Amino acid sequence: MQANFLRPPQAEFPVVRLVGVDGARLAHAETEPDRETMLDLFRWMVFGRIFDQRMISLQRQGRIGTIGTIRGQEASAAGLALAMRRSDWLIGSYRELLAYIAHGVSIETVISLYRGGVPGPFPADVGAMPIQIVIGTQIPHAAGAALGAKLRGSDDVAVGCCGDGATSEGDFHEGLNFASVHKVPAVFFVQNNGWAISVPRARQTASETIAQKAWAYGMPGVVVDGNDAVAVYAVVKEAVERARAGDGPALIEAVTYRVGPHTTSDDPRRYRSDEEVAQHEQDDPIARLRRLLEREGIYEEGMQERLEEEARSEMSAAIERAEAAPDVTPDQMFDLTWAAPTESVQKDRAQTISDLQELGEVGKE
Amino acid sequence: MQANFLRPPQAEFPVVRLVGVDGARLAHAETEPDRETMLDLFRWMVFGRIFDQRMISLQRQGRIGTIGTIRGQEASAAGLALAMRRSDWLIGSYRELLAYIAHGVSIETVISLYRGGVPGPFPADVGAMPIQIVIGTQIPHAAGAALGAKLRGSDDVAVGCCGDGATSEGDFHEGLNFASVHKVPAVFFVQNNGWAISVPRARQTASETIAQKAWAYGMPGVVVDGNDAVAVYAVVKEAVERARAGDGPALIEAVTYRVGPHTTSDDPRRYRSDEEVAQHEQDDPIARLRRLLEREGIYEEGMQERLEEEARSEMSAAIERAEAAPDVTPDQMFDLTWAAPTESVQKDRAQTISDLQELGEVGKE
Amino acid sequence: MKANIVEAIQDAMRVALARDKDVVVLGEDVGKNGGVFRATDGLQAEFGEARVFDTPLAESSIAGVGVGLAAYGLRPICEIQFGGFLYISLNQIASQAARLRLRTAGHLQAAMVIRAPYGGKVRTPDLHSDSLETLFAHTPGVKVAMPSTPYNAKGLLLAAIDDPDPVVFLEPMRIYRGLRQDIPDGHYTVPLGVARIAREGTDVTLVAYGAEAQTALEAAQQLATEGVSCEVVDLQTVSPLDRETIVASVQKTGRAVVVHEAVRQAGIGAEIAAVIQEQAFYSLAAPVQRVTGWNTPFPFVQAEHLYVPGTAHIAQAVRRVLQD
Amino acid sequence: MKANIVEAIQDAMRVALARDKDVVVLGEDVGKNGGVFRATDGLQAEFGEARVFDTPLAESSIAGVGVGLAAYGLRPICEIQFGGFLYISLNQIASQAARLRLRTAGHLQAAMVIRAPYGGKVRTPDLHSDSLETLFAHTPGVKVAMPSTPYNAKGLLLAAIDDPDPVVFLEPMRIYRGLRQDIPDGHYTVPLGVARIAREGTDVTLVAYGAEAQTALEAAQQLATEGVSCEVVDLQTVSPLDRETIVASVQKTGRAVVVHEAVRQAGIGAEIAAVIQEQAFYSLAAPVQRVTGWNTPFPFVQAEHLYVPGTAHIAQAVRRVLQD
Ligand SMILES: Cc1ncc(C[n+]2csc(CCOP(=O)(O)OP(=O)(O)O)c2C)c(N)n1
Ligand SMILES: Cc1ncc(C[n+]2csc(CCOP(=O)(O)OP(=O)(O)O)c2C)c(N)n1
Ligand SMILES: [Mg+2]
Ligand SMILES: [Mg+2]
Repeated sequence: MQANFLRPPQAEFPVVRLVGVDGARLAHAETEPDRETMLDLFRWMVFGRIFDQRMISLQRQGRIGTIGTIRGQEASAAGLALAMRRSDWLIGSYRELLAYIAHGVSIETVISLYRGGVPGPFPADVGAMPIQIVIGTQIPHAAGAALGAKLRGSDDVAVGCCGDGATSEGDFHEGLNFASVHKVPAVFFVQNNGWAISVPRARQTASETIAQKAWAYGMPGVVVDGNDAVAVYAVVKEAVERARAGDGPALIEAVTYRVGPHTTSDDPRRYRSDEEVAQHEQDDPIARLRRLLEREGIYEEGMQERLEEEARSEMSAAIERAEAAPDVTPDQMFDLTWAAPTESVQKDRAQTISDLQELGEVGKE
Repeated sequence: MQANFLRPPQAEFPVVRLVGVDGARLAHAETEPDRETMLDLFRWMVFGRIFDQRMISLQRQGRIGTIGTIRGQEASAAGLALAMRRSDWLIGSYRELLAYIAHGVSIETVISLYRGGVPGPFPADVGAMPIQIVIGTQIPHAAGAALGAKLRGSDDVAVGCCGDGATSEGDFHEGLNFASVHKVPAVFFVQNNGWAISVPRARQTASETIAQKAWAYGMPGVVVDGNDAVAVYAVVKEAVERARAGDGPALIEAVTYRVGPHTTSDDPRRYRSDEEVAQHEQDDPIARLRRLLEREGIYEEGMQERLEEEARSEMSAAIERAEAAPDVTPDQMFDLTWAAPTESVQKDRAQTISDLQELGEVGKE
Repeated sequence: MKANIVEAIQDAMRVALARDKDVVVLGEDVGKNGGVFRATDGLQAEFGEARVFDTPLAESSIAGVGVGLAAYGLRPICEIQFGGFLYISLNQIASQAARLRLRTAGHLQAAMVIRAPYGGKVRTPDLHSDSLETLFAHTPGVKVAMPSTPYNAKGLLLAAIDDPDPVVFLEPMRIYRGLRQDIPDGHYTVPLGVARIAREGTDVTLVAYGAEAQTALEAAQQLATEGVSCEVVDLQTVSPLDRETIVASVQKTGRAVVVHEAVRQAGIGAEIAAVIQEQAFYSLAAPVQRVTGWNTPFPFVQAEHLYVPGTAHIAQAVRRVLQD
Repeated sequence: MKANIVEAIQDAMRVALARDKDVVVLGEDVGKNGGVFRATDGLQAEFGEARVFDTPLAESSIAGVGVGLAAYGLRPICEIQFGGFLYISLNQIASQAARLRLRTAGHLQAAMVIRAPYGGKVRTPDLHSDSLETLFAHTPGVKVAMPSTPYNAKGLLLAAIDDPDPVVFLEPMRIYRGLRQDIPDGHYTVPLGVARIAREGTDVTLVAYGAEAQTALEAAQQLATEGVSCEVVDLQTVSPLDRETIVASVQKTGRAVVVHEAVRQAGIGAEIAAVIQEQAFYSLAAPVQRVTGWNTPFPFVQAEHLYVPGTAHIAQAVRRVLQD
């Protein structure tokens, strides 16, 4: 049967790239990072690499729980975070840990979370919602926070982040649709890292790009090379400032690659080849940015090593602080569950604690 | 800020129309209905108009519960149903009552449902799932039934229907995405009647068309004039046969208008003007098709009146049968809830019934 | 002012919108249409489209956008058009709203209200009559309020809007318009977490809430003519449960009948019976009886009058509990 | 064959896939990856991509596609990766799967299984440890099975796959690999709706299921050394509840302690306590005690060992119920 009426998808989304894999500058953009910001990007990316290594080794030592890896995705995370204002709201997932930290959430808060403890509160001037574990569920929150900013007359922008897999969830759809209908100052940032655990991007959705999903909402979309920190920064900046100016939301797809396992519990060799990984390892976002910095004469001898050293000591200090914190207590669970406990909640709390006290040794079981 | 990178939506979906409002043939198509099918379309559309009137009056008389109206949408419903095979699965909502009946579900079953009784089972050779009340929830069912057909090696196609409002639900997104990834023989048919109760299409989604949402799934999409029965038939036929041939799902947006209230409980004057309605009443799908039939010499003098008469007597007979059916009994509720009741279910059933019997008069409260 | 329940609810929202500009109302058809039950009638005209607005047809995001609004510091009142559709919102309410404060160590809170009509004997279609309060009662971090009169409808809703915790507010569709009462103008609250003794009595305690609180009162009146003195505890807040008031009443009467329209198995009635036997065991002269929906889904309309507890169902259970 | 619980579950699916070509397995990462717990390991290789396949990351549609497959006549086994994400699937399960037969007067049925691991003390992230069985126990039309041993894991899952009603099958993550047992090869079933007496005793009845059935057995063993004889009822099926077995046991022992990890308020333990006091009131020497999760969300990992009932929690309640 000849297709007479059905219009096959024709969306075309060339990948935005400002810096080549070899570090060569391919193009300039109004919203590109300045010299200082490029150094900041580099610093955060180096930090991210060290952070990832340290978290994995803490997990191996049993000092924290299962943790997602971010290796290979440092440019997306840093480019995103630095293009935002501190008061803009970052609303992402476990894959945005670096972005959260670069945005202003303390390393210690993140470590506490993975230690299974009470996460410290965010600094009051940092816009952020908790690191989301339920995939996709944060996307309507971003629409809501953005609407909140709009209603309050603030010029904050909310950035909702998720992975390629998360775009399949109903909440992704509902959040983007709401945001566009209400023209809220939101940006949706998808790190397409090729995989959702073992499910490759091509089995996640049949659309050629994630960016073209924006058109379902009458929203602009863009694909950016997620390993090009300069391009990610420029594209996010454009989208954030556009949203801030009242021109509504946009969807950004940052194409990157998860070089490591999904989490410390994952064995990626079950579902992808070493060759695939090796090929992607060729394009290390840190190396790419360093080459650019070198070419543009910004890089100083020994800079990376120095930044790595700094990152290591920052991590050590944060780990020490996090590990010094006392364990969660049952009363905290009640006190943090309810802002306004009723009489029966208070009785539950008291009864639970006295039962546990009577047991005494239960903690050591 | 100048938009450098963001690609605004550029989807263009001209409306497919084969017959003008004046009944003039505008174009032909390979999949268009033949003479006999055109008469069938007309017959079902006339039936639909009478059905709608009778259901509304039954509701006014308190003989059935709240009912949605279908006036103005007869071409979409009839075009859809007649382009399907009887064994294809129709999976729709309360707005597809006419389509269900034209597809082979008995009028009586539909009336029973609105009488608040046990709906009769569908004929064994009719593919259909229940009329869905929870908006959008049926869309993944259509993807699933279509996958079932594929796995069973049958060439049945599943058609999932919903309204423009329903496209906002997460399940709409999840169903289309699944269908496209798994390339199942499904067709998604959206009756865009301009309103979701009081919410106009433009406040439901910011995309210019519903059809372009298909591109989010790498799926073809099409907009058809939903008041042009010939065009609806041709477009659905193409999509259904394409799916049947193994070429995957498609999304059809039939643009029509709900001339009546949302349901018998709705007062549309609260949210839309009489002028808007009057304007749309100019384009009555039945009149349009009749003009075509007249122009093409297919219409016979008195045909509409005769069909109306037939429809009225069919309705009367069906109402009589439905009203003769006994009321739902509590034991039926248990027996229909569980295909394999456990011992405690049997005891619940017995206890519930004996309690009610003891009460005796409770039914008349 | 004189008001029925739906008017009382509307008035509560009007008062809240007027006194706190962070309060916003969102949901399907809440704008021009004023809600399918007119609960938001006139509010958009009065407070503008920025504060009272229609959402796309998508219940997960109605709650989810509410969570985002609340996180930003607003006080959203989200309307879900019918209680049965709360299934779709549950994830956002239970995994998100209920845990936002916990996850941020108190830095953020989800001070929001999710309103929905619930309940049967209104001849509605499939899924429109379900009573899903128990799903939320099993979800610590979210409160559940269910009014039974115009007075407590307004007072509880205002308390819910003021409350820093998320509150699911379920409105008794069946008695939306039946009862008319004088209620105070302006702002007042009926505290969350506190049941009321709707009628004093000595022989048996009837525990009910929402529309069934009224049915229980009617049953108590009928039973009084037979010489049976019922105390009626109207929960008002279903979660956290005011165990103290229930237990005190049963300690006095020695007998209890718990009433709700929700499905029996694992319904909130089970919790109430469990609590009574835990805390008033030695006062109990007979097992606690439950008068509830059956262990089937809400039935086809033709059988709903048999399913939803009426005065006769309640009286039957009272007689049994007195015989034991 | 010797198997632990996760192997037993895998074997059940292998047997079912081999004997009935309408059986299909779907979910996130169930294909090549064999599931995050390896429950479907090797099944795609053995039965092909058409019968064992990955879905997009979308829990509502995993259940919803399952409903469509089942309506068409297949027997889908849907995997939800962690129990906490069942919130997202609930609408499709409760408003659709549970009511398909009802809505079509028996013409169609949703013979499907929704599998998910559940439970705590495994140091998982947020929402991965929740026990949501009560949501489904409050949903007539869907059965809930929760195995506690390799033997009943395989037998219950095969029964669930054969069953014409939808079954939510919740797997005790904590003891997925701990217990090894000889189980029959090939097809056998453990009937749905029937509890087992896991240990006979005379002084008190412990009612538990899933991983907590094992904890209850351990507690019983410890208490035996103190001279307390516990009867352990392992529900196996949480809904419909096998009230008969529970009540018969309590009529014998006169005392009961109900154990689960789910939140206490309106948990299935409340239903069990309610049923016991309804049907064994005059046999009860003391109020039924509940040992459960607290009335808070599942806690941060550091507190989970305090939240999830251990043998000490159970022993404490047993001592109390014996004192009364
Ligand atoms: C609702 C939900 N379903 C399933 C999971 C389990 N899960 C955790 S991460 C993940 C894959 C996510 O893939 P993607 O969105 O691409 O993000 P990535 O991990 O690649 O960054 C899955 C299935 C979850 N956390 N939440
Ligand atoms: C999940 C859900 N939410 C809300 C409703 C209430 N409701 C019934 S019809 C309707 C509007 C549907 O609009 P649309 O999808 O455009 O279909 P139409 O009625 O116009 O055919 C709404 C909100 C419902 N039935 N189900
Ligand atoms: Mg990914
Ligand atoms: Mg519509």
